Formats: sequence, structure tokens, C-alpha cells
Amino acid sequence: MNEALGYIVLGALLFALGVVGFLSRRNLIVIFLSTEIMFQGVIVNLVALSRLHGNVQGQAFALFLLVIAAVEAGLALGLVVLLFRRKGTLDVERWSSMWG
Amino acid sequence: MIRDEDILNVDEPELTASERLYFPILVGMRTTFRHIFKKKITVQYPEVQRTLRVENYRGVHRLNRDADGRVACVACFMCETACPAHCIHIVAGESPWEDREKYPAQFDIDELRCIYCGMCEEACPVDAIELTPEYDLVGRTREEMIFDKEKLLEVFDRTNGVKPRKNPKITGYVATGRRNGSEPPRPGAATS
Amino acid sequence: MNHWPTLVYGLFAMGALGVYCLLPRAERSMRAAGAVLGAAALAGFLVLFARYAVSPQGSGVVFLVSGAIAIAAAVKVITHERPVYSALYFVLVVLAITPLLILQSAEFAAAALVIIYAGAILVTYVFVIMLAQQSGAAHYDRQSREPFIAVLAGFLTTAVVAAGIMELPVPAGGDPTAMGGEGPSNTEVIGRVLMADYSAALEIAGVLLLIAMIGAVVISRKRVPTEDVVESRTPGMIGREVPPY
Amino acid sequence: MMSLLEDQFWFSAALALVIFGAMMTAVAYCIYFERKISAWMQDRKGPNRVGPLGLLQPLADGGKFLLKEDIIPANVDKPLFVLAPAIAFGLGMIGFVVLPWGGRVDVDGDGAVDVIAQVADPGIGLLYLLGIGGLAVYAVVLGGWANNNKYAFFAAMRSTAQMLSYEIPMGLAILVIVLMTGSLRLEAIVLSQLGGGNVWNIVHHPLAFLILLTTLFAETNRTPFDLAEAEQELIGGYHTEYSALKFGLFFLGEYAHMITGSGLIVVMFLGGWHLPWVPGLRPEDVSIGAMVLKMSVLGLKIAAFLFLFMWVRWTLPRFRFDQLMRLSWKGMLPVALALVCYTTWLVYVGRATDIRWTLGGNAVLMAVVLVISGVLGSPITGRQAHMPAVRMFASRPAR
Repeated sequence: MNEALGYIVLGALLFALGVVGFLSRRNLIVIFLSTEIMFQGVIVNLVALSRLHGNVQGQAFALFLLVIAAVEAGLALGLVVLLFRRKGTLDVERWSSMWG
Repeated sequence: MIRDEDILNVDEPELTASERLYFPILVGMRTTFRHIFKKKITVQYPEVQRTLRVENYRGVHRLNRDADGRVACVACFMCETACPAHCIHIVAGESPWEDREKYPAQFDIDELRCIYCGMCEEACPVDAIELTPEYDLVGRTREEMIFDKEKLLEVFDRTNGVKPRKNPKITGYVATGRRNGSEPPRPGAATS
Repeated sequence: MNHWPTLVYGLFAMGALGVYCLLPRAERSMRAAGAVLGAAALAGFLVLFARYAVSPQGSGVVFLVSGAIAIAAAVKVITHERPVYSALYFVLVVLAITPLLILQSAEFAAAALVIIYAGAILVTYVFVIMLAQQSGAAHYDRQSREPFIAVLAGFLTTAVVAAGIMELPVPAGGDPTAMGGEGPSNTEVIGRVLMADYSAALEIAGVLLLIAMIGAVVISRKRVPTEDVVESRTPGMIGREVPPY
Repeated sequence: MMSLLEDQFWFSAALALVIFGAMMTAVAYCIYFERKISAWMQDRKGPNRVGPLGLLQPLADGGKFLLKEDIIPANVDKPLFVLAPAIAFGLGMIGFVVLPWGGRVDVDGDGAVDVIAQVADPGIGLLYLLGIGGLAVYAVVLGGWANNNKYAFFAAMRSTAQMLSYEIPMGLAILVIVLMTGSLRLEAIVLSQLGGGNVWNIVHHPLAFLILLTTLFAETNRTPFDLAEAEQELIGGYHTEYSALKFGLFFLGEYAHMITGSGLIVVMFLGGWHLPWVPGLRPEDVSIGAMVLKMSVLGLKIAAFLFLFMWVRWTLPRFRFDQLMRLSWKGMLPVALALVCYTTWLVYVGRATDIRWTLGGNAVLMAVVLVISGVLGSPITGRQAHMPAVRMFASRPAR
């Protein structure tokens, strides 16, 4: 057992909560928020493991993760706004037309 | 109608190099900075009273007295009818004097409702109600700000020397003799 | 040490049940039960990890408090009926994680997290939510879909991770305290790593941001046809299909 | 007592208390001086009734804020409505902790430096300030939204876009100095500006100074960038529905932000607590007296900037929103980016602190900007392209 254990469990819990939110919510924006929660869990893990290994590679990857999150936020929110203008709702179940 | 040659198309002026770099901001800042040290024009009100242009200002009302010291009003309700803010309330009573039929048993003006438009003095046939240039109208309660007949007569006593003047050119009001400095009109003269 | 796994899995299950109860649903609300269960599970974890609280300089206490706040706020994010509050609780998650990163001597990552996540990304979220949904909770926010399967998936994820952690030996690794104390600051070390070891990745990240920027501009400039009438803003029209113009 | 202060922790605590008290007073008196200065610039006298010269006016104002009815309108989002002013004030009040107030101090006078006169000296002091600036957006956006008032919402939307846009040139301008100094610690930035032939950073990078100054105006929502509280268009701005102490907190938060921002720019560009040719202000002066002197110098510089903020507010009119955005994205961002690239190159060739190169580069950049704006025929930022000509009547039209 190690101090990093707590951090890894915390990261796993955050990630799992993100999964739960991603699967169960119907609001597009909240779904994207859930993915961001998963990112948070991953960042906590990366930093904790980087500390465990005594180098900063994990922190560097956390920074790359921030870039990804920013990209995702920009594009996803642009798409959400587009979809909202089209349907007037943020409900994902209204976007079932592509189910075939 | 508007002819084409009446219309000018005005383009925005070209900016100079300094204007493009926002340098005129500094000129403006110099101006405001200089004003810090200029003479102040503030009037410290309660200690220093402003000198008003008496002929133009419309302040507290007064009820005029005639030459005998009686209230000049004949309770004709013209002012109450004319008032757009409905701030005048008159109760007419039978006049104790012989030269007129009615007099105001009660005459209240709500100074808080009044908008000081001057319609009442325009309407008054005997020039009994007038707006004085008194502007320091204050009170602690709303009740205090409802002026009754006595209070309005007091205002007249206090401002007797001041002669509010309605400008005929502005209002189209034909001056009575009193305004030209002669005797105040006899009450009842206007009704006859 | 033997009941350690059982205890952990039990607490996970309890927390999962709590989240299941907390998720918004149209019919009978089980929020109170969910809150109690979730709080109990969280308290259980606090007790479990309480021995870290005796570590020097009180860093254990900071870990426990911040971690608890982060978890609770994350639960609020995924269960709150109003997206604005979800986003704001997410800010709380970020702010609670920041001290944890600082404890792990990742100051630069912590500062970047606050500046970029809380200061820019989440503001954008709040912005969009406020533009899109001005009145209270929409019907689709008051009802989750497949809460049971979702919670089960989350529980399995956590359980697998926990099992992995407990089975695997802790890697020997380097000295965790190597980065603290004197020497080059955290920012400097990260800068060297980013510039020297990952310079290609850094360039790619920059290009990615540029592409995303252009993409966002293209997306948001596009005119879209409105398919049907706005429904989300009028709570009285729930479930009724409105024909197109 | 003295021995207690030799410990950095207790010294920091005492310093934090002192500076917090000073900030509260300063914030209250900022409102007084804002009113005074606006009055003077408009040839008035300003508040002079409460106490001598009106100096007790802040007390009266505070009493009024406390005693007014605290209205929470019926349809507001109550938690957020209460939270927003708290964020505004709270964030304004925690920024000062990383400012270097008085260099290093030798408390007991034995010649050894005991403590540093700074509440906290993290390695990321600058990023801490930037983070606080980033979080400050929430106060405005939540306040405007929770109001449930359309005008307040407009204000919040404008203000969010404005603050996000201005954070970018602000960060770049700060980055120029960080590249030059090689540190994110504010104390190190101050020390790099003094002694041994070094000059204040404003001499090195006047353009970065101007950009940072401009963005600070925008970040604190001050004129000419106070679109969030444009009374003429938006009733009151994002705090339309606020009353009593909640409104007061927004007010105080704005001034606290101004103080912190002024402190930032003084530390970054004007040498912090340093004045040239004044004895007792060198880094080697570590006595308590020197610390007090340094703190007062820094305070005076901050006060000068506060005066500048007020001076500009009562001089300049407000920008239009599109001009505001153009100023940030098309004006300051390219300039700041060019400056950052140039400074990076200077660091690479090892001439980052050579004044001929830094100042020369700034001058060349300024000339380039001037030429470009001359070719375009518009201000560096400003005017909308293809404005239609204004139609006017040459003469009074015949009826």
C-alpha cells in the first residue's frame, strides 16, 4: 500500500461517476460535462502516478489532456449550439433519426 | 419633400497617424486633469442660497390675499379642474362677505403630488393662486406636505414682496393690472 | 487485511446504489435515501483512508477533505436536474482537485487546471447552458435513461480498477520525494520535459488547437434550418410533437 | 512577540491580517476618492459633508449598504443570486497574498534574513493571479443570470465574452516578462528589475506594459471597457436587481480587483517596491524600517495606478462592443504574439535583458503597427470597415 493508492481510487471514482453520468443523462451538455469529469479522474491518476514514479511525464500528459479538453469543449459546444438551433432542444433522444 | 440635392453623403473623416494610435486620449486626459485644479462651481446649498431667476421658477404655491387681507379665492373650482395631477382639493362655503357668493372653507394642495406645471394659476380667474419661487420645500411626513389654506396664506405673507411674473410672450397670458404694479384686482371684478 | 477487498467492494456497491437513487427520475424520488447511502459510502472511504491523515504537515487531511468534496461535487454534477448547477459543481470539482495536485508537487498542472478548466472551458459551458436553457429544468433533465445499467457500468469500472490496484504489486519506481525541496521548480522541469522530450507532441497539440479553433468557427457560422419548434422552453408542452412550420 | 514573527508562518499571518485590513480600508476609500476625483474633474466639490472633508463618507456609505432593505426578487435563482456577490468580493480579497510587499526582512536585527514580507511565495505566484482573474468571470456571469433580468443577462454575456477575450493578450503580455525573467515568482521578477544596471521592465517592454494596462481596464470592468455596467443601455448592468450589501459587495469587489491588478502591474513593470536613487530600498536593506518604507513605496505606486484608473474613467467614453472585440483580437493579440515571439528569439540568442534589443524591438513593432494601420486607414483596432456614409441634409428640406 502506498500513498498513491488513495489518489488512484479517487481518480477511478471520478472516472466511474463520469461514466455513470455519460450513460444516464439525456442533456447533451451534461453528457459532455460527464466526459470532462472522466478527464478529471484521469488527470488525478496521471499526476499521482507521475509522483509515484518520481518524474514529471505524467504531469506533462495531464497538460496534453487539458489541450484535448479545451479542443473538445470548443468543438462539442459548437456542435451542441448547432444542434440546439436545429431542434430547439438539448435532449439526445430527439436525435434518434440517425438510428436508421 | 426632400430633393436629392438636399442630401449630402458625409464620409467619415480620415484619421491621422496619431489618431489611429489613440494619442488624442492623452489630450483628453490632460483636459480632465486640468479641471481638477479649476475653481469649483458647487453651491453649498443650505449655507449659500442660490439666486434664482424669480420670473421663471415655479415653486411652492401661495394663496393671495386681497387688499383687505381676505383670501382672494372665490372657490370657483377652476384650478381644481385644471390640475392634471389632481392635487388641489377645495371645499366651498358660503362667503361671509357681501361682494362674492362663495369662499373656500377648505383649500388643500398636496405638494407631493403637484407637478408644478402652473396650470392652476393660468386657470384662476381672480389670480388667487400663484406659484412662488420658493424652492426649499421640505417636510418630515407626508401629512406635513399637504398645505391647507392657512399655510398657503402664510406663504403669501412670507413672499409678499416677491412678484411672480408670468411672461405674456411665453404663456399668452394677458397681464392683469396687478402684474404691472398697479392695484390687485378687486375680487369679484373678474366674475362680473 | 483480508476483509479489505470485501470492504472496498461493499463501499463501492453502497455508493453505486446511492448514485442510482440520486439520479433524476420522473416517478417517485428516492433522493433522500440516495443521499444517505452516498454519504455513508463516502464516510466509509474517509474512515478507510483516515490513516493517511496522520502524515506530516497535515497533507492527509487535505487529501481526505478535498477528495470528499471532489467526489460529492462530481455526484452532484451528474445528478443535478439543472445543467447550470451541474457546471458550477464541476467548477467545485476542479477547485477541490487543485490542492491534491499541489500536494503531489504538480503546481503548474494545478494552476493550468484552474486557469484553463475553471477559467475558460467551464465558463464556456456555463455560457452555452445559459444561452440554451433559460428557464428551469427541462423534462429530459428530470428523467435519466437506463440509470441501472449506467450505475452498473460505473460500479464495474471502479471495481475492476480497484481489483487491479489491490492485486498488482506497487511499482518500485523512483523516489517520490525527489521532486520536492530545492532544485529546479516544477514549472521548469515540466517545461524541459515538454520542450525536450515531447516537442513533437507539443506541436501536434498546438495544431490540434488550431484545427479545433477553425472548426468551431466554421461550425458556428453555418446557418441551420430549424426542424421543429422550440420545445424546451415551454414546460407545458412536454411530450407533444409540434409539426414544422 | 518578535521571536514569534521570526517564523515565516506567523509573520505571514500577521502580514495577511495587516494587509487585509489595509485593503478593506483602501477599498472603502477608493469609493470616496472615485467620487471626489469625478467631482473635481467636473468642477464640483464632491462629498464633503460627513466628517472633515467628507472623510467619514465611506462609513456612512457602509452603514447605508447595511441598513438598506436587502431585496431578493421573486423569480431569481436564489442560491446563485447570493453566491455571485460573494464570489466577486471573495476573489477580489484573496489576490493580494502573492504580491511581494516588502522584500526580505530581518526581524530581530541580527543580520540574518528571517522572513520574506509576502503572505505566500509559491513558485507559481503569477499563475495564481491569472487563475483568480479567470474565476472572477463567474461572479459576473452568475450575477447576471441569477437576476432573471434580460438586461442583466445581456450584460453578463457581454462581460463574459469580454473577459475571456482580454485574458489572452493579458497572458501574453505577462508571458513576455516571464520569458525575460525566467520566473513565475513575483519577488524574483521584482529583484530582476533593480540593481546592477538593470532597469524597470517598462523600459524594456513599453508595448507589453500598455497591453497589460489596457487589459486590466477590461478585466476590472472599468471605463472605457465597462460594457457590463452600461447604465444607458442596460439599466444597471449585471447587478441590476441587487440591493443593499449584495450590491455593495460587487462594488467593493471591483475596487479590490483594481488594487490587486495595480499591484500586479507595478510588480511586473514598475519595479515593485523599488525606487531608483532612494536609499533604503535596495534588496540588501532588510531592517523592519526598510520593510515599512518598501511597503509604503509599493502602496504609493498602487495608489497612483488607482488614480489613473479613475482619471481614465472620467475622461474616456465607452467602447462599442464590436470595437471592444476588435481591439482585443485584431489589435492587441497580434502585437502581443509578435512581442512574445520576438522575446523568445531574444532568449534563444541570449539577449533578453539587453535594453538595446528589447526597447529597439518594441520601437520597430510600434512602427510596423503604425504603418499597417496607415495602409489600412483605420485605427489599430477600431473602426468598422465599410461604414456607410452618413446622410445629412444640405439645407433644410422644403416642405
